[in-house]
Amino acid sequence: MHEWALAEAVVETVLKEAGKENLKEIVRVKVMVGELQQIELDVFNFAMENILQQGGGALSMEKISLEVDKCVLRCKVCGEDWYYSDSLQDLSEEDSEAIHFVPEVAHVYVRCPRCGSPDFEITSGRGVWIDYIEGEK
Amino acid sequence: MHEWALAEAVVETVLKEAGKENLKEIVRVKVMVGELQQIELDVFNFAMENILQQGGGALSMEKISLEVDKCVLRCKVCGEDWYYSDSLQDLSEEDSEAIHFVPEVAHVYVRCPRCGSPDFEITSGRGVWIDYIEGEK
Amino acid sequence: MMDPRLNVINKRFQNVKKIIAVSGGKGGIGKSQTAASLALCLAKHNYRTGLLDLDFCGPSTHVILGVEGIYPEEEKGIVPPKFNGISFMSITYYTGNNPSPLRGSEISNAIIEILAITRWEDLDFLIIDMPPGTGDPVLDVIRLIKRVEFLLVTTPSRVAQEVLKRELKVLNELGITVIGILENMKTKKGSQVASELLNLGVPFLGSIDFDYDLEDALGSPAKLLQTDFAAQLDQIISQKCL
Amino acid sequence: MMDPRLNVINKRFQNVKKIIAVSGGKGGIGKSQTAASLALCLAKHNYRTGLLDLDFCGPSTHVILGVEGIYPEEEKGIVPPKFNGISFMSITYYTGNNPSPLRGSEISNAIIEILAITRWEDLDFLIIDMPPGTGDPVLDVIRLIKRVEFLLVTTPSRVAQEVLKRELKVLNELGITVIGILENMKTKKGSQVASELLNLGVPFLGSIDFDYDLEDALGSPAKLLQTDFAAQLDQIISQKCL
Ligand SMILES: Nc1ncnc2c1ncn2[C@@H]1O[C@H](COP(=O)(O)OP(=O)(O)O)[C@@H](O)[C@H]1O
Ligand SMILES: Nc1ncnc2c1ncn2[C@@H]1O[C@H](COP(=O)(O)OP(=O)(O)O)[C@@H](O)[C@H]1O
Ligand SMILES: [Mg+2]
Ligand SMILES: [Mg+2]
Ligand SMILES: [Mg+2]
Ligand SMILES: [Mg+2]
Ligand code: NI
Ligand code: NI
Ligand SMILES: [Zn+2]
Ligand SMILES: [Zn+2]
Repeated sequence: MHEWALAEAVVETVLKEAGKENLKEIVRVKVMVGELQQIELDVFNFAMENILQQGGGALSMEKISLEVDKCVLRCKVCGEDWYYSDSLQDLSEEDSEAIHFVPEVAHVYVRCPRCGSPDFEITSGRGVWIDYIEGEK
Repeated sequence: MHEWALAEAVVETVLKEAGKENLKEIVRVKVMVGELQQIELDVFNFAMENILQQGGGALSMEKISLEVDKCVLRCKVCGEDWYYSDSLQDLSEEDSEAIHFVPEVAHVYVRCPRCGSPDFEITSGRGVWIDYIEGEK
Repeated sequence: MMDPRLNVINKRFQNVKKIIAVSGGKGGIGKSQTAASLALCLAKHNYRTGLLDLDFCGPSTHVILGVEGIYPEEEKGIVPPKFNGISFMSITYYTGNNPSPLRGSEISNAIIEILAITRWEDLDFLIIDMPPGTGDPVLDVIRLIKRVEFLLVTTPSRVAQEVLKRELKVLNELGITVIGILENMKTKKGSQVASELLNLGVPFLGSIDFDYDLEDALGSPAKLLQTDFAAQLDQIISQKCL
Repeated sequence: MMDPRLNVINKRFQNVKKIIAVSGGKGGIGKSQTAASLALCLAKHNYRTGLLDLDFCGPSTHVILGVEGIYPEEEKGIVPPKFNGISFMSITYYTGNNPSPLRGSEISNAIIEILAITRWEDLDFLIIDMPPGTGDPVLDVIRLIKRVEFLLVTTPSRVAQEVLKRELKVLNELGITVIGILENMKTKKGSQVASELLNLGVPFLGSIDFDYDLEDALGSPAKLLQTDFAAQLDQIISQKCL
């Protein structure tokens, strides 16, 4: 369950930013989860809940909404755009697990469906990030 | 006058794109020139004019508008944003000429005014690029 | 758009006493050999030691040590498995022997990911094997790991020394602690490096000779510890670093 | 937002007959020494030769050749000045001996700039000295210079060969022409590389011995041409590449 490490990062960051902005109350937090990493949302939610119970201060689970960001790849050689979900079917479970831990490892296992190049950009859907924090001062 | 090489790139690209899009007429082309490179606009215009005279097809000088894009740098260590124009006064003529040829060389001569790091991003105002091409099919 | 990973990285190192990045600008000067052997020597002296291979394009420490058949455990993150007493972390757990043609920004992203999810246990020393150059990995390690110190390697070659001087200028300018410079692969008497470096204000740690039998020891920690390379390295670090 | 530079790069090489990138994954295996010496040998045989140093983080060919006091001319772009008959281009014209701590995407951008503005005259050979790794420079050279061929260098070391195999996999997969593999710095008899490489389907070009006097020749083209290194290299390329 390495999701815990990322959940911890999210919670720490929200609390730190809320502190910086002098928020008395956190109203809503939007967390984006890139599809590439195939994070299990249940596991991720469970981890955040546990971490918050150990001291989430102004933050609680019902304030947090998670959204999955579809992963799009773009070839730097031929310009092709495609969905990671279309490449996923060609990957072994082992390979997609490696990508789960370090998303950039996609360059090892995924190829451009048009020209076969490993030289592509991850245009969207990489990693876990905080889209916004709404609060009251 | 190395501006010629870049002017040639701009003209070739506009003609190629117009061909791709099957444009009968090119109405307007907007070319952006990053401040970082300190391109001499007169020289650049002169070069484009000469290149177009040698065969610009559907493209002529009055269709092209040049605009300089202000150069902003952002420190990756401390987050500071600043204008390249404020760093420029500390550079020798030799150093800014080097940046004129290869803009990334800025990392050799420019430092973050807040923390002194050479690890900054060029957020805007780098290089020469085509913003848009308007035409009629 | 905030990247939450940046906020946990220093927490991941909170139980690590000393963090040493083995670097030196140029490739092939013995950075990986030094990093791997240093980790072995420290573990032999009963220091709790970790080794992190950050050369994602040309990972080498797993080949030098002969690491095989181990894999990190998932436990609120990733816990590096032990190899010969060393907590060992490398991208090769995830790439196998396949090439990883990553661009710099992606290497940067992968480094941030690994730093954010790896949970090091209590360590006296964490040794980081750096790739050549002063690109993304060096800039990120400086930016993200607040307490990192650099151990620089060079060879007597003029080419290597020119590159070293460039890296040293950056580190000095940024106020990064440089433990000192190690001269590796010496084949002639006397040290050109020592005198060259006097004016640079960085400690010269000592020299290690070119070891013609080193290659035969690769892949075996026991044999590596018996090489002249390891003996010389051990003497230098015992005198100057421990 | 279109990057116009990408459309002129291949035009810049239109008067160049053969483009050879000297690469090999690992650092310190003699890529720069090979690239610089190869350019010298070709020029000696009266081939019109260019040398482009794309190792922006650790540029070395100017040190190896002893290039000093020359600077490109501006003439509808940049025209590389000649050094000992070789059209020589390096980022050091613009950085001096200062460090250039560029991130990968910036290296990529700087490479594109140099490729787009440099006007090579008629050349029989353009030799490109590549940095270690399969990062931005290798990916960009493959992507941007359509006719490039790779000459791969390795040493007998197992560590170097592991990295070489990774690069070779990428090149094969992308259908890039690999002229062959050169084994450098041999200190023992027989070639482990030749047999290792048999199964990889790439020509083995030959071996160059470790040359203990090479260091003294650095900085002087005349002396470099008289080394055993250059003699062995010249024989190999005369037989296999010319
Ligand atoms: N003192 C030495 N004597 C002989 N070989 C050495 C010595 N130091 C390193 N080597 C070998 O040289 C090669 C390059 O060393 P490596 O540590 O991989 O360099 P880097 O990490 O700087 O690229 C490896 O095969 C290594 O075993
Ligand atoms: N066959 C050889 N014998 C002795 N020294 C060599 C040999 N080949 C290269 N060198 C030296 O080894 C060092 C590293 O070589 P270099 O060409 O800079 O490697 P790279 O470009 O692969 O990093 C340089 O000092 C170079 O002069
Ligand atoms: Mg697999
Ligand atoms: Mg100057
Ligand atoms: Mg190494
Ligand atoms: Mg080199
Ligand atoms: Ni997981
Ligand atoms: Ni100019
Ligand atoms: Zn493609
Ligand atoms: Zn700063």
